Amino acid sequence: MINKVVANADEAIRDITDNVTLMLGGFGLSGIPENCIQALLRKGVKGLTCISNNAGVDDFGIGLLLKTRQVKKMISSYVGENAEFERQLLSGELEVDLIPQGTLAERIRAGGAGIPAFFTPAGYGTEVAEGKEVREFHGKMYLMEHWLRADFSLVKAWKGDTAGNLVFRGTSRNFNPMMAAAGKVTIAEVEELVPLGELDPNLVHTPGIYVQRIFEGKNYEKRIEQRTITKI
Amino acid sequence: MINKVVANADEAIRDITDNVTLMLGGFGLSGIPENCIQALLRKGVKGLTCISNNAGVDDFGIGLLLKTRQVKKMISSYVGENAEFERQLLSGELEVDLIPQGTLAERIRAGGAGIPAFFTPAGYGTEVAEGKEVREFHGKMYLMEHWLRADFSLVKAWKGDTAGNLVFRGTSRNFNPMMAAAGKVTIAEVEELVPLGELDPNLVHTPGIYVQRIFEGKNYEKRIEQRTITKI
Amino acid sequence: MLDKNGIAKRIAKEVKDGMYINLGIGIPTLVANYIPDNLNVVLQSENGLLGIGPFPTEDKVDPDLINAGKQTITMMPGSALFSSAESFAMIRGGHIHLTILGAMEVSENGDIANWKVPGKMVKGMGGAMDLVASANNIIVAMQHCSKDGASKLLPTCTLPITGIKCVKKIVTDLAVLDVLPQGGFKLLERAPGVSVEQIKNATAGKLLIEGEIPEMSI
Amino acid sequence: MLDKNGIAKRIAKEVKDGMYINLGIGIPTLVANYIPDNLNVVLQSENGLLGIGPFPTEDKVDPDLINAGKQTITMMPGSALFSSAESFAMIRGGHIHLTILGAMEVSENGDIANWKVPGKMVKGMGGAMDLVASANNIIVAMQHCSKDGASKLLPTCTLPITGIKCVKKIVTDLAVLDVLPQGGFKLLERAPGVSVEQIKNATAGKLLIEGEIPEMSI
Repeated sequence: MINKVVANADEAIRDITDNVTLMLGGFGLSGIPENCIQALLRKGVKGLTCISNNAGVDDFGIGLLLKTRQVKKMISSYVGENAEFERQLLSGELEVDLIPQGTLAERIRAGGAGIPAFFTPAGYGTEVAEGKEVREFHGKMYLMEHWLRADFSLVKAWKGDTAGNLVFRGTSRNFNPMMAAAGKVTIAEVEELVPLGELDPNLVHTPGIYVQRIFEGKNYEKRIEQRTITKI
Repeated sequence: MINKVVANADEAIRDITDNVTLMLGGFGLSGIPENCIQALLRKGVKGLTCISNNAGVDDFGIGLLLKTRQVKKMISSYVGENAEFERQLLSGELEVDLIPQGTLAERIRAGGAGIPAFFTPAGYGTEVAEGKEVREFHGKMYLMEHWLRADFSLVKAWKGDTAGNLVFRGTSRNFNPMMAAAGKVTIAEVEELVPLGELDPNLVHTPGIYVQRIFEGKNYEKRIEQRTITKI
Repeated sequence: MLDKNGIAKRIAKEVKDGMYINLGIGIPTLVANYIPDNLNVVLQSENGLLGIGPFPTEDKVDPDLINAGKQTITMMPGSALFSSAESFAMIRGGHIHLTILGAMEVSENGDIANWKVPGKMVKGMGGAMDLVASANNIIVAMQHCSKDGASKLLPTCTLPITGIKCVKKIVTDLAVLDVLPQGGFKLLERAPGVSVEQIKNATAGKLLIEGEIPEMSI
Repeated sequence: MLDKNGIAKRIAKEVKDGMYINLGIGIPTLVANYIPDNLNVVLQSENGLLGIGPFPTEDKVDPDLINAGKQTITMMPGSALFSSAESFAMIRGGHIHLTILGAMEVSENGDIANWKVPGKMVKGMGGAMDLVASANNIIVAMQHCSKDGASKLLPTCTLPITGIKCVKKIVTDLAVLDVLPQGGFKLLERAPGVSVEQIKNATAGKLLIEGEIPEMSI
């Protein structure tokens, strides 16, 4: 097997330059590549186009990169959990493409799977349909949507092995597997890096073929947005 | 959770009638719904359209249903490991649609995922492209292909729970997960039926939502087509 | 008149044994509290879970286990986890039996508007457009009128729409109504203490009233 | 002249460290035997496995573990299993670095025919059309001529084709040739004991010969 281990986040993102397109895994703050985001802050690359379901909060996740004005454009389904985002958007400093969540997930999946376009009913008859090809199949109307691909995909997994095979945990899987496949270079950070042969091949979520670099991340904060509990 | 357990294959296929479209999981003879095929033989339903990557061998798998003339049409990527198949095809008793394997897999996946059509490069410039819409994306030519759905999907898993969650084993997974999602009624036969809560939710391959009926199969033969061994 | 919990309680009566259900944020989330124990239903969270359980006790809080509203949750025995692509394959493929969501406006032909208000910060549609375009059965939970008293049941939506011709039923603080395939709100039930006249006055779109309208039992 | 194992040995020299490779049935399968141990490569089986290992010993035979040729196999440490849809997503998405397959004919513009002979029973294309339409780098392993002596390197294919303009390199019993982007077979190497003249006579399509053609070392 191919050993894809790099030392840390800084080494993993060494060739990410200004103005590239990134995919960042996660839903809300769950399953986000915390270490890679910190490394991007340290590197200070600018003009980033970020494809990510959400844009973090003011002081965590992609919100950190917004604060430092490293992001030129967000491609997301739901944003604005943070005030700085809103300010930059209204002032025209930040571009935003809003895409229905299922369409976003499928466009990324299509990018990894070599499917340049497909049809979905989401958004038909709404402003999302503007400028898009509309087509009827079996009596229902659909929009044609195109694949999304990225220069780099930054994903976060629970466990990974040296060949890049990944296993996610709970609902932190979300967008990570499709993004892993849709990046020209995919960087995986994992909570636990395990030796070859330790992951059951039958239980791997993302096969190593999609991952070019992997490292064990540090100091995961895993912040919770809405701590909701049952009192007993 | 919803209890979807039925007693056996005969009960599971009780409402399969003549002339329906079936999907049958498996690649070669690996991961085929052995018990359901036996039940279809007993029930004697005819005029079946069978979507399955292969057509079994003379005396096993779908080959058994060919022998009894229960199959009207095969939709597959590779057939003809059996002589009776060839005889029926040449005599015009059997219709066959041959589809590139990746296109077959993706058309079934699209059926389950509510994507009526998508573009793939497979078959462009060949006779497979005849009558199909051709389109250029990013300088490469693609064919438009449509979803496949079935009245009933018959899938085989290793383990399953009473809610229909499935785990496959080895390369017997193959077409089974997509077919589970693409059937109006999906019947899963499993080697081991386990109580609710026994499967790790993180390791389920096919979520129970796709499965309408499940039963523990009997007497699995799991025949091997090409026993190839390393002599030591 | 019903309060939010009353609306949720009434909607819970639409739930049938064996259903897979997606609940939106707000009143729809409350529906879970009123589904009878003898019904076996499975709740989907579109960020990748079938089988949402109750909110966790303090010691069971897990940042890797949240719902689509980003709240910490638990899983029921027999749950399954999956990616967002698989989740929306499920939704788009018509595998969810019932979708319950809030709305700002519904039109008499079943259009729904619930994602954007011109002039206000746009946060995005999340999964709403996929849900409304794909669901076989959509019930809307909302107030009959906005805070300034304007009807939210309209001839046509004034806000940017989320999806067209998709809402099948509406449960408000005042009434239960079907949206007819040929267009129009058909009044089915009155909320306790609410008159047909009140509902008429609160409904701007075409309202169909046939025979005696029973008071709902919740 | 090379025998089948010779062709496989020569092709193995095209394999580079870190490659993910799909090997077709026949001579391509033999290539696995000649990949140097110091190279880390991963073999894909399109029925759902990355990391094909050697054939099993008698006691390790598992009917749930087969390759695309339906042969029993084993897995390497670090393997991953997946569905056929995921497998072809991998192939179609361009994630496989090298595809090696057999052919009945190759044309001078890189078309390949390897799935159907008119008049003979058609067994189907299996995954071949997906592989040739998607691969970045396709090497064909075949005999230079058919059993009746007809060249298999042609101006245009006479058999129904599997894919167009896709073959990059050909290794035969007689020679190694590149298929040029602008069309034509460029002779790179001669098999041991084979003359350029022999290759010329055995090649019906446009053959480009520049300078001295070295004998291959295998």
